Amino acid sequence: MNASGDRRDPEVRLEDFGDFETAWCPGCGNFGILAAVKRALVELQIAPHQLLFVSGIGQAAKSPHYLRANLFNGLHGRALPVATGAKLANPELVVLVQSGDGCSYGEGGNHFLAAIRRNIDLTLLAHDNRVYGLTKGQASPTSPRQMQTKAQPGGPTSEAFDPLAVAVTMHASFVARGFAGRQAHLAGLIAAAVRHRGFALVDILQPCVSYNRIHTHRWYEERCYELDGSHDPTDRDAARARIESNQERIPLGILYRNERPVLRERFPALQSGPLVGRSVDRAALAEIVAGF
Amino acid sequence: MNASGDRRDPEVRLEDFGDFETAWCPGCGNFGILAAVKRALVELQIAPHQLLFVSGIGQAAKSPHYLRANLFNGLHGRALPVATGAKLANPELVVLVQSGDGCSYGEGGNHFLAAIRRNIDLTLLAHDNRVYGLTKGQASPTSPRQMQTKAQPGGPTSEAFDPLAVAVTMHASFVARGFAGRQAHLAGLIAAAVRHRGFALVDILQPCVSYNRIHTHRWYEERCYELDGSHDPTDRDAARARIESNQERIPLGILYRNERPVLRERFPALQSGPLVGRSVDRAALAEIVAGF
Amino acid sequence: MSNPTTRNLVIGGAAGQGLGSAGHLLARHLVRLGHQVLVTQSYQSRIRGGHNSIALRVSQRTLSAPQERIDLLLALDQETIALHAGDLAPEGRILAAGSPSLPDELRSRTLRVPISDLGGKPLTNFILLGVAASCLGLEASALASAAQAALQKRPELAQKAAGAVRAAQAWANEQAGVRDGMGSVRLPAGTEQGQTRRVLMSGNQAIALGAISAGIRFCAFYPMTPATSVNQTLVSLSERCGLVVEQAEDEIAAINMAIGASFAGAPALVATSGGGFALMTEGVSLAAMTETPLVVVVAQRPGPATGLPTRTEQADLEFVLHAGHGEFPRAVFAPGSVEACFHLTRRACLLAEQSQGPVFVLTDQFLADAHRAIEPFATEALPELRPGSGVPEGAHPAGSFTAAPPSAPPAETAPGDYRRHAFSGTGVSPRRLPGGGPELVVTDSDEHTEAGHLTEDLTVRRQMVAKRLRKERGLRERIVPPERYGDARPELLLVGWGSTRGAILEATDRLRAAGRPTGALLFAQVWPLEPESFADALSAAAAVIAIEGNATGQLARLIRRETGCEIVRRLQRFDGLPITRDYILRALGAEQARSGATKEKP
Amino acid sequence: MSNPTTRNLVIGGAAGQGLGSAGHLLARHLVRLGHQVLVTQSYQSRIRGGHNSIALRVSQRTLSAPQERIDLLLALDQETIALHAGDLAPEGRILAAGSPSLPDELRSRTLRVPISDLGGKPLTNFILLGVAASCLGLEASALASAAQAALQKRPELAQKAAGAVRAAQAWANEQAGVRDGMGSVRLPAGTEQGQTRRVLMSGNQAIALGAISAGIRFCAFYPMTPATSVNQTLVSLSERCGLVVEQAEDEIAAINMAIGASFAGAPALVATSGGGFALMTEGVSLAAMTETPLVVVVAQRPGPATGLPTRTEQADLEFVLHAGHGEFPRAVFAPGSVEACFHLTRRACLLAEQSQGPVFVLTDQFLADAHRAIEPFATEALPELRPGSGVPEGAHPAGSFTAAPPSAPPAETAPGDYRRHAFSGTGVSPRRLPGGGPELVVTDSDEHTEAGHLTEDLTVRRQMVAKRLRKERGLRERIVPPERYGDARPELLLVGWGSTRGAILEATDRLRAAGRPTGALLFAQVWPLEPESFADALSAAAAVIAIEGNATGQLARLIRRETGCEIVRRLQRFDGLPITRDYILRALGAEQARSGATKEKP
Ligand SMILES: Cc1ncc(C[n+]2csc(CCOP(=O)(O)OP(=O)(O)O)c2C)c(N)n1
Ligand SMILES: Cc1ncc(C[n+]2csc(CCOP(=O)(O)OP(=O)(O)O)c2C)c(N)n1
Ligand code: SF4
Ligand code: SF4
Ligand SMILES: [Mg+2]
Ligand SMILES: [Mg+2]
Repeated sequence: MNASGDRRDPEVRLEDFGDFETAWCPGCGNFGILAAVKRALVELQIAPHQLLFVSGIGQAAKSPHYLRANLFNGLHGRALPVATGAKLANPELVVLVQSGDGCSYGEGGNHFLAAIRRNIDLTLLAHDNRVYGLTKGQASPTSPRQMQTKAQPGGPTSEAFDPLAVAVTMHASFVARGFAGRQAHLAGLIAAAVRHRGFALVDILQPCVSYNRIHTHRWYEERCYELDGSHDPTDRDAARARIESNQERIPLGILYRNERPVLRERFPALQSGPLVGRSVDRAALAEIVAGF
Repeated sequence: MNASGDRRDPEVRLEDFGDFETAWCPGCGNFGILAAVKRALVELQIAPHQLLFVSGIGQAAKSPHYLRANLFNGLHGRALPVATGAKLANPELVVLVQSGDGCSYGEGGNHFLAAIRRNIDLTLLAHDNRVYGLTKGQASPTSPRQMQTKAQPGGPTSEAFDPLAVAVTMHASFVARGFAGRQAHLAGLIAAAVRHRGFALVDILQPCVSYNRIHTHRWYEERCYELDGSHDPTDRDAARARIESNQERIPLGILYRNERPVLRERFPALQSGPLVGRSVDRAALAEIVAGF
Repeated sequence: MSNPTTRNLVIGGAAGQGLGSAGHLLARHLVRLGHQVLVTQSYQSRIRGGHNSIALRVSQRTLSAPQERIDLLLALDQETIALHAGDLAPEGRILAAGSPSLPDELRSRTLRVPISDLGGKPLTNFILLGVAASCLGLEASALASAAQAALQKRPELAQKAAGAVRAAQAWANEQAGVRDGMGSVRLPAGTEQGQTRRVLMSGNQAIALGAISAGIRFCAFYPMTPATSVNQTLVSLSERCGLVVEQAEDEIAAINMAIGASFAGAPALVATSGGGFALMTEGVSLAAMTETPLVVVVAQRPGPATGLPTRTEQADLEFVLHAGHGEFPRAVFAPGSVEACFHLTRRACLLAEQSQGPVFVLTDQFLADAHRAIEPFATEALPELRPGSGVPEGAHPAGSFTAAPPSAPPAETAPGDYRRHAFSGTGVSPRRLPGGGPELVVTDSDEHTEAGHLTEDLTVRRQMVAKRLRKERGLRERIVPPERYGDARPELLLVGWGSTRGAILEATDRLRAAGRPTGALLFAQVWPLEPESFADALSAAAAVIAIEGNATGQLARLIRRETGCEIVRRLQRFDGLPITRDYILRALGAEQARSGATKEKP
Repeated sequence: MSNPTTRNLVIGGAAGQGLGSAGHLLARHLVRLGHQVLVTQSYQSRIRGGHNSIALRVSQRTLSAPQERIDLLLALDQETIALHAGDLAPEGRILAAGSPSLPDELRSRTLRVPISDLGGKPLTNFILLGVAASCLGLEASALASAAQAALQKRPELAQKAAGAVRAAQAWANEQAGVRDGMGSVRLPAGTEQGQTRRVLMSGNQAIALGAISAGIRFCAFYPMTPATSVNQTLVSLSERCGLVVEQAEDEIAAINMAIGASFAGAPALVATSGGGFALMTEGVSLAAMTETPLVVVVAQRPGPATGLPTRTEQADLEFVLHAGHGEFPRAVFAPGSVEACFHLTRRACLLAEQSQGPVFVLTDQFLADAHRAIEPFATEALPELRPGSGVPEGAHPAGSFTAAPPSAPPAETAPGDYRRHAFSGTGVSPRRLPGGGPELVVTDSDEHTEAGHLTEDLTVRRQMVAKRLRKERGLRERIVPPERYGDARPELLLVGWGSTRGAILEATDRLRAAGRPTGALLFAQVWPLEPESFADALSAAAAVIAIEGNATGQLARLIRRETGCEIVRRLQRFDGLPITRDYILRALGAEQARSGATKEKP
């Protein structure tokens, strides 16, 4: 993250993020996530204009329209590259990506891998309802084998993708899981993710009342538990053990974390600050041209 | 695999696969891989017309032009989806995909994840020279941080991708590593991969004499060792431990293997054989139309 | 009522209130009773809430387009009245759930339905349906039985719904308002049906059925409105019809899978919309280079980018026509009716196989989603594809592809001699399937030799370009010429393509009925264009107007490119709604008023 | 010698033999000496082996195109002789490494160079260079010093190379063949240079420099021939010029990163070729919808699909012009020289910012890779971009974008009032940067309100379409009109676009010199087209011929679409090689011969 360092603004309050009508179904898990995001931003004291949200297309991707902040709502599956470009252009922006599981792990699968490898300093909030909501209920990459849908009457033809296991295997620098139904806990995770320097993944379990009959609010409530001090998030094997243990006990919290150089450190040009607002060094250019 | 079951053909010999002039640099690791592929096919006694090779674009992807077989040489990064479609259309074909690390894990990253999840019954031979050869030496997904290239003068901006670790984490059904410099061993691995029922990944360490000055033939020879009976490929943790151990000891062999349903079993239509050559059931169709 | 034999019924409410199921229930029931029905839905890109509506146009005549004026409005909520009352016909009526507040002038024309007395809020849709049945003069309880049958998979709901329909119909029959004032919406009896009962089908469903009937065996897709229901229909029929339909990780995978399947011998189709199609353009070029048959259905929606996902537009004609790098021939069909969706998709499948390359079916959200009563297709005698064994005798379209090529490819002397890309006079090479015999089938996205191996020989390059482009001749020999309608030497010629056909036909009828000699020229194939097949029609008309669902007049531009003839007058719509008869008539009226006005000034 | 002031030198051999470095060393040396030089390379899609060649055309006049006839052929291997001897000028000479077998007629014109005596096989390229220096009459040892300087990073090789050049030059000076027979290839002295020394630059390098000079700060790329060297040049200058250049995981990521960077305030560019561009088309549509400035460089190569990766073609004009779903304005530049690559890329950058959308630079492998001696660009006074603060005063191109819009956006009264997509008369809205102040910058790929939030309001939709399309007016006001050359009312008008400019200019000169009134009309901007800027030229010519590096005549089609005027005569090349002066002259000659022949028959 950035921008929270030199704060000159007056206190940031919940009201600063506004209150909007949504296009979601009543009871949708997205409401809890939206509320948690706002709480986290207040906790972090980041003002709307210091933030840049980037989202894709889907029900989840509409989220940032429902709070006040800068926003680039791009294409389905392509939020991460847009966010990466924006963060490199202006590292002072606090960048959050919000999108669904289809957007983040399906259409955007290649960018998910690349973002982890780049360790671009931003936060990905993946609203994981394990289904394609906006397009009316097809299997998503995280849909389990037993989930029957209209498009997959015999269940998905693929094994479910486990984003956390892959992220930990790839040494992602911050890997957490939240649940839309535990707002305060989720807000804390989001705040920690934003504070983290590097790529931070928060996979958020999100009930979809319209298309996911398996993973209901209740189903999650019965299975989720919050990680406590006994889990050491710097221990990769421990993180894997938690993630890969049986699905009847689902850990919430920061599963894994490490410190490694972030993407912008690889670019000499960024050592002197953001790219935004610079001007061309004409003398250098003339010299360069003459040297051809 | 398939087709090897009911063999009526006369014995398949090395000569059946022909001998062609290549467009590779002298000393390139691709020569060893090509030779190993032919040996494996002879071992398996699969005739040229029973095989379908699918490749992308790159130096590696030219490989199947240098033996006799059916071939679809497609786009950069898109060999796996083409192969998936072909295998579903005609599961009796023995399908092998041959492409570079850039093709398989870079441009094609999303398809790599999807192929593992689908458990499509084919073999991916990834010629891993840790560089983009055909486009003259940019970093590939598997280039290590210390590798300086013209396009990455300070080394790649991303951490290297470990295809084996990710594949094992995702429960890929067959995960192996070979080395272009150990032809007989590699041939054995390829044969085992083709025999395996399900998605089989063979990541092949391949020296590139023109653009990879680090991972030379010698560098590999000094570090590679062949797995022996002490490694149990059905033990996922053991596989991970081997893969993730330090880079000074590189295991060759079948690292991990499991048995799970292959993609075609998910499709009722394929229970009665290949899609190829069927005709339309007009009575059913008339009934369907009348039922709208 | 403007047209005494036609009724237009609109149900409006919030997403999630079950408008769609209620509307389709009634529509199917009416079709069974022998009526012609056209169903159009208007919805927002969200799952619940937001205003949705479904319109049923019912008649004894064949219907080709929706109508704006509403005869009977079923308002599930207040917003429906606010949004739709303006379209109410002079004698139109409203059935309102509960007691919405109403402007004075609507009070007398509205029947307030006491939802809580008749089954309660969750059944609102079925209650209004029952009342509507009564107003339309449908036989009591037949609709209730239909509801029960339709919901048989959810027996509890079925019971309740049927009860609600029955109770509501009984209640309505007692209302003075229905007995006295609703005569104007009463339906005449349905027309006799032929031997086969009519069925209710959407454009997308017809595309799927057309593809199956032609022999398509493989489909890979990534969901995208408004193409999804093509894929969904294929999924639902896959077991019965022996298809593989696979959801892909993205559109790039979808088209490459389809190409792989087709190469291996399973005729393949992909269906998507603008953004998804953009991701497929490299694959289109691949299909052309490897000479792999492929059908691509593009269901247009308003762009750029995500645009308006659930609305309609005709703005991707030029994109589809030029999609893919490099030069290669293609054909683009643009069906104008549900029937044409079936037949032209079939034709596309056969043509893809004959020309060994990509062929497009270009539709839009309006045509994709609209349901219409149609005569069931006679599927018995239709030819189908057999990859690797040529297109069957008598398969329409026939033409030079199947004729002996001017320079036949040399006979094979040995298996090793088979050349997938052998030169020929038609540009089409003999096709074998990998694994189908001893021949090796080799192809390459790089420029290749006749045998399919990569080459940098620049003479071969030149010959291969010419070979591929030669296929255009065969495509041109079997184009579907534009349909001509109305007067042959009209005062005004309406030119359109694709889904606007119905509206243009009806507008033509109206104008002619009003004494204005009018003609229509309707393109169901937008590429290749053969100027000889339509240039005379353009020049025979005193005035020509191009009607398109886009903002820049893409067909008009294309016609000028191919003929030199510029169609200056344009009627364009790009707000996301379909072009209707009334829209055309209004626009022409306004145009006339304007030109009248300018004439009056000096 | 056909043109006494020009020499054409070709070095041929296998990939990996160092032809490129030797050729460029000599070329730079000649430029330093005051010669005009044009360097073109021809290579296969492989790293070693396979035939490669590099041609140096040297003159005292400005050169605009390569020449086919060879004056001096440096043959590093036997194959070179087989492939190129046919192009040898009547008095041309061959310098052959070792003792290749030679046909009789070439023996007397070939000097066999004893490689093993002069430094050995690994130094073959430098040895032949030394001999060539002697033949060309260059001062002894200056080239050797240049070689040493060029290789300073590899001191051992530098030493050996310089030694080989020196030894070879000394040896050659002793050879009778050189002293007597080589006079015909001896170079005249270089022309005086101005205050600034000329430099040797390729089209791609000029594009990169043009972009930097205009203020581009961000580039993301996925490697693809022949665009790679644009990206590579940016990489090599990134530290010094303060750019971020990132290799992306694929082209989709590349364009989306660039859009993100541009949105956040770093002017951005992507460069790719056909297949990579196909993957970017959804992003092009996104840039248009979100009104994000973006420069897209498309370096064409022969397609479809992978095609011929290292060859040239002009077959993606229509694809680029219509790429992306939905309708939106764009501009497409097609530079015809190294200088134009610089200036038009600059213009594209400024125009992208002014129009807030995608602008294209369309080149091809020939122009991308060819190096030419040019006067260094005067970079002092050139305006640059400042995203969010408008394009600076006096920035060319100026025009209606910067003029006060007819209906200015309402003034902001409070930060919350800022609307990224505010309506305006020009279609362009005031731009702020996210994080640049209290205003919130919101945009959406869905149709959106003025404030950038997603909407399904169909009235707003209509207005937004109109707003975006209004930008085309501004684009049209600042087009680069086609260049006119030669006779104003010619017997024959040669029409071309992009990289064929040089060949067409030279062909025009030749035809005029032969007494045939000839003109040329050369498009450096292919969209938008303003018929007024060229229609008169077309009609003033007795005959018009369109010259294009493709098989279907894409510019000719576009001209017909925009003007109605059909250019029936076409001269098209699509074998992967660039169109040259001689190719044009030959084709015209053949055409004349043919038409002569037909005339003779009845
Ligand atoms: C290129 C492209 N392909 C497909 C779509 C259609 N589409 C929109 S949202 C969506 C899936 C949404 O699923 P997810 O990302 O999980 O979000 P959710 O709606 O479940 O929150 C799809 C396939 C699109 N907009 N663009
Ligand atoms: C869509 C697309 N992007 C880029 C390219 C250019 N390209 C060809 S091969 C290649 C990389 C090759 O690297 P790899 O796959 O590792 O194969 P190698 O040559 O190293 O064997 C690239 C980027 C292309 N052909 N198509
Ligand atoms: S469909 Fe599911 S994800 Fe979408 S708003 Fe409704 S409940 Fe939420
Ligand atoms: S560049 Fe590298 S990978 Fe390519 S042929 Fe040469 S050695 Fe092999
Ligand atoms: Mg989802
Ligand atoms: Mg590689």
